[in-house]
Amino acid sequence: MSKIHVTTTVNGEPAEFLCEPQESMLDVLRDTLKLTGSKEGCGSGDCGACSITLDGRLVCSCLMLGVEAEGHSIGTIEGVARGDELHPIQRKFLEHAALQCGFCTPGLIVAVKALLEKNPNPTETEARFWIAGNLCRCTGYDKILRAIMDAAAELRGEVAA
Amino acid sequence: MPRLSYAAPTSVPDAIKLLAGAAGLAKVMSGGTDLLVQLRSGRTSPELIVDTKKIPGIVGIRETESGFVIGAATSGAEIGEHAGLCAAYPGIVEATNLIGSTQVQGRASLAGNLCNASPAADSVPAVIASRGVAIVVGPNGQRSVPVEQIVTAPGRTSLAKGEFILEFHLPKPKAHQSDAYLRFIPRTEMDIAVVGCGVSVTLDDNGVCIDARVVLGAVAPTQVVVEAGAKALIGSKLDEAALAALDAAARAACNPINDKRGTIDFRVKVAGVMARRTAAIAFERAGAR
Amino acid sequence: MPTISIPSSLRRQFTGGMTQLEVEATTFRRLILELERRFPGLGNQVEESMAIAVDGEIFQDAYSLQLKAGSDIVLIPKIAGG
Amino acid sequence: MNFVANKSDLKVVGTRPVRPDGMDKVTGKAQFGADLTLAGTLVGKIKRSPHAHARIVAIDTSKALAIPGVKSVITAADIPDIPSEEAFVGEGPTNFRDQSLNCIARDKVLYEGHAVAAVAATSSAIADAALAAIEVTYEVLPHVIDVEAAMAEDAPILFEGMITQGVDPKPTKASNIVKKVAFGHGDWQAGMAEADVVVEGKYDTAAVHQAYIEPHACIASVNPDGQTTIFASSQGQFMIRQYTAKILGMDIADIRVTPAEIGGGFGGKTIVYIEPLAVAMSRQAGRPVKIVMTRDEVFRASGPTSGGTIEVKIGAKKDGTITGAYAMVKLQAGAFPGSPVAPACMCAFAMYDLKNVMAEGYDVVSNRAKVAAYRAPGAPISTFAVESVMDELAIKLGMDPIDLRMKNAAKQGTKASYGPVFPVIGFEEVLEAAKAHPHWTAPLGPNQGRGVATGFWFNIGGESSASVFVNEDGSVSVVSGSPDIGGSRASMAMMAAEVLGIPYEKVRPIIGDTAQIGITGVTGGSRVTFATGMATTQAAERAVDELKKRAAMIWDISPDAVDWKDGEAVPAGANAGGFDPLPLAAIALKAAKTGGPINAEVSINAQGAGAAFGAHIADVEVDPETGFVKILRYTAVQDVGRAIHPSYVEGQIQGGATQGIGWALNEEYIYDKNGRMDNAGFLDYRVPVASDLPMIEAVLVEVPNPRHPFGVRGVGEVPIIPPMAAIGNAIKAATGMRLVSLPMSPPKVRAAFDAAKG
Repeated sequence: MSKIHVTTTVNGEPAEFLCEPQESMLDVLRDTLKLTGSKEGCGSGDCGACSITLDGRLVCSCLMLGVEAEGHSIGTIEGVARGDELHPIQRKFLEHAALQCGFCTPGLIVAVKALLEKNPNPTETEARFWIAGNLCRCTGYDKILRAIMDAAAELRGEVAA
Repeated sequence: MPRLSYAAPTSVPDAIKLLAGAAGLAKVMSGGTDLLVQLRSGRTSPELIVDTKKIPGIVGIRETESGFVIGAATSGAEIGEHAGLCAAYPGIVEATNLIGSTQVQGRASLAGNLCNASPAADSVPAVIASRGVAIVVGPNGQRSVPVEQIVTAPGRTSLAKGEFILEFHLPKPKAHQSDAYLRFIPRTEMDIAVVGCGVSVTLDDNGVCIDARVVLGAVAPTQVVVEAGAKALIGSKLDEAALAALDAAARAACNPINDKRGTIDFRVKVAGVMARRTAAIAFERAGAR
Repeated sequence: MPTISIPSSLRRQFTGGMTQLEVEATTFRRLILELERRFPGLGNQVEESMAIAVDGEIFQDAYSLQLKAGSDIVLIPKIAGG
Repeated sequence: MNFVANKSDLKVVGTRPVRPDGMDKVTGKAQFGADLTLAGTLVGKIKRSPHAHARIVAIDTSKALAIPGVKSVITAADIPDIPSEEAFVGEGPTNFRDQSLNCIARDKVLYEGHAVAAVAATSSAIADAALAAIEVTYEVLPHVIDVEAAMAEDAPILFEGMITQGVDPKPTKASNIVKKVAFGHGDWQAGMAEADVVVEGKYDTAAVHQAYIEPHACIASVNPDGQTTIFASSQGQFMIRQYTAKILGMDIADIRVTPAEIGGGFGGKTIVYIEPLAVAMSRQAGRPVKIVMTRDEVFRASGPTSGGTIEVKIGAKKDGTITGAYAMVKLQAGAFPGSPVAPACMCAFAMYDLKNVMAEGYDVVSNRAKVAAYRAPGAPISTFAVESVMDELAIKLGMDPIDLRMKNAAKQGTKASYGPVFPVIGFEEVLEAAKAHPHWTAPLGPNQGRGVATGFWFNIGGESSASVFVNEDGSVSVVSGSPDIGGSRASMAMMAAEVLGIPYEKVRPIIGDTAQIGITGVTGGSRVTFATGMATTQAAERAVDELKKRAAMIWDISPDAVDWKDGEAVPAGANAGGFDPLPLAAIALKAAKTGGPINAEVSINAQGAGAAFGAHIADVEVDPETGFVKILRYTAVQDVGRAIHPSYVEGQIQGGATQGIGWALNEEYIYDKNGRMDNAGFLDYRVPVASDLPMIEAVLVEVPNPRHPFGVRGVGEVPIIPPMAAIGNAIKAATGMRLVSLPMSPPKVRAAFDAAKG
């Protein structure tokens, strides 16, 4: 059987690819589209390192087939910054030292962006539960939470950028 | 090794035709969060995947005269965002929103959670407690099946070849009716229920329980409707005696296994605890309505 | 002359039970050579798998380390890490 | 450079700039082990044993080789059968033969997941088909998993020739006990006789995995002339080069290893698993081979650290003075010798000033994955038991647990329980800071309790290399050999900027590959900021010396008449001449005229690492009905020497403490009756998730290490040591129950409640 042709949108730009039916969206992103910012930590939806958005909704790209992207819109870490300007979440992660090895960071930033678009004023507890599916083994999450809360405040316009 | 095919039919008849016509194993995919893990681990090797999400109406929630219709492939996240459903069936919503991470919520569906046929599925006890009905479609037409009749054993359902669930129906809640779901896990998130419990109660104007359903998950090969638990609640205002009777009934209903997620002894004891705590929340909600 | 403490595991094997000895050595390298001369095998053992603590400070693989008269030397296993 | 005694003299060190590699990591551009693909890359996969212990009777690879697209299939027969050779690689003791056999089994498989063959194919699906087509005939042998069972007389033996070392008389019969170790001084039994109170207990801990989020990954490419390049995620590019050369019988110079960004290691990436296999297959296939482990493989076949049993006995006078202490530590090594039993014994009592102390231990093999280093290897295991017993002792004596520890605290001049006397250490300062912290006296509610525990780690130096290149425009490149696992590039740039007297932003640090920089030990043992920092500091000093010489040449005066101040050459005094300061950039611009490029490379074997101590305070709430333990508040106090970049120092402490919390509450290897791991995934191997935790407050105590120019001690290891006992002690305070078995998971806590009720 031949590969399936998929037409979709990735980070706002039209994209086309061919994939096998069993290939995950993560495989397609990494191997076919060469967008290696999404990481594979488990392949079973348990670590969140492959987090992307599908029509704006946060999902694990390892739990989605590549063929399911047909007609939908995909957002990855590579689309979070605007040109050479970091998204405030990315900037706050850097300022707060909210990463050590940085492997979970792309997935976390995609997840946090989805959180703050849905809930601009989360409590710390809400933020913790939102990112419970993004495992970080380095930081103990402390500085990640500080970065999230600070980024949320900035995005609400509460503090000077 | 058979090659895998993928199809995304846009109508119920097309989907049925594909499923019924498949020579080998055909799998229905809604959210896919369980299916993809099984594919990858080699636990299932279907020849065909039928993605149902392009069938009109299978994604989304409708409020009708008689209650709610939840499309089978509606994601947990969408369920959590539906104000009407959240108000009417907070237990079902909280159960659905316990399935996996935020990311998994973005995909996982009621039908998938049910048809994966795990004894530990979080949404299932809650839906059974509120007397949810699955609308099953297949080569022989459409039938309404109480949700507790879908799962027959771990990994097995009563659906025939070619059948799949199109939607779930929930009755309009009565006055002073509400529900709750609690589960026990060793962490706060990202776990499979060691014990899950769904409770639905209806109270009279004095706060006395006139109808109840208590359902346990993860303590037996399938979800367990604890009839004696409901009896313990009916006629009570959830006093100490009712709670003790409920606890005992829940324990007695357990038939669990020892596994990596919990021992028999632990599961039985915690089932009693969860039943009491869930009932308390359901009573409080029902009383407030 | 520096004084060297021999750990229990090495006493049985090499020094016939001697716990502490004085060693004529001005560097770590000479200490190894001297131990090997007096207790064949011990110098090699120290060289391959031991670190030394000199007056409390730990040194690993440090031939040129200067030893002082009166230095208190303790043999310990090389330290690894995570 | 002399030790900088005053913090106020530092301009860059101690600030919190953005890390130089951060931009790549928040945008997804950073290249980790699995992110590089070369033209023609083949997919490499590994066939693993389904049995915990079996003889390999035969392996038939012919069917796999016949599949179109399969380019290489290897077994142990394709790599040299190297002899046993003990060595120290990176920072750890090792045996090259064991490492080879762990990469691919030769006559026997010793654990479920043990590699038996590997394939390289043109696609993942073809590689899977090839794995399935390899036929391995096993003769299944009885297996043994637990440490005390493995020590039993009638246990199945893993190695027929293994005679226990370190016991007198030497045994005549083979066993699974590799060796016995003992550390201590005085007469511990006499110490017990002097005691007014004696407390003892037997504890056990489960094997736990480092659980870095990035699975092991590498890509290797071998040319027909044998020249080999490897791109891999690890804690040491030189470590990979050395092991690969040794295991495959290659010349080291033929191998060039480029360090990928590393997605966590915690000790688990200090040995090789896949690189020699990828190289062997690339050699056969003539194409690059990439191997990426699955999470399942990571759990079954890499890591973990030992579980074990620990018996502890401590005697004390009524006033709290400890008169004697004893520990017996039995640790699982996994399938090959090498549990961290020695450091477990050495660290057990190192926090205390003891006259009579003995810690003995056994290294024991069993049919589990070979253990690898994990943060402060061994110390968390023994310390869990010792600090639990210390808590019991405080209760029995009616003493405040911090006061009891203060009464016996090791200080400068104390003879450590593992032998030497301590130089300048900060344990008393740590205890004082813990006691003074508002957390220690904050009110608690029902079912809540507070515990405290301490920990010690040596820290190490070792081989490190760094180069400083002064560029034509006055910017500076710093190359070092230490893979950056938690922000060390920032620290290197900060130390170089401090010495050079230029802004941090003018210094760009990179990690060199094995052909670009001198040999550097692995990133581990909390050594990078100390040892590689020392090399970087010295290289920057040499660059300053050279810059001064060049300025002297420009001014035509003696180099001795030039000083270096705030990034500029200045005349040393009035007699030197009335020259305007020459900034670094101006000197760099004239480098060609004054003698050529201005570079300095320093390679050292750093000595003088400073020991570190920590004290953690944990508040928990215990649900008596479910046994669920919630961490309410957590404070980790640690002597860090001096923090170069305080944010990343705090990060090490917060991360280490969190790993300890996971170890305490839920993480464990679970085996079925066939010796197969039953929870090889993140769903059932339960690391802490964000919602499980409160903020982790890191309190930095700074008692500088005088042997490092900026006072660095090393911080990464200590924070994983105290949490298990701190939480156990908090559970005791909340419930009155002493949990003696890790993890203190809900079923165990609930069972303890039931047992207490009778």
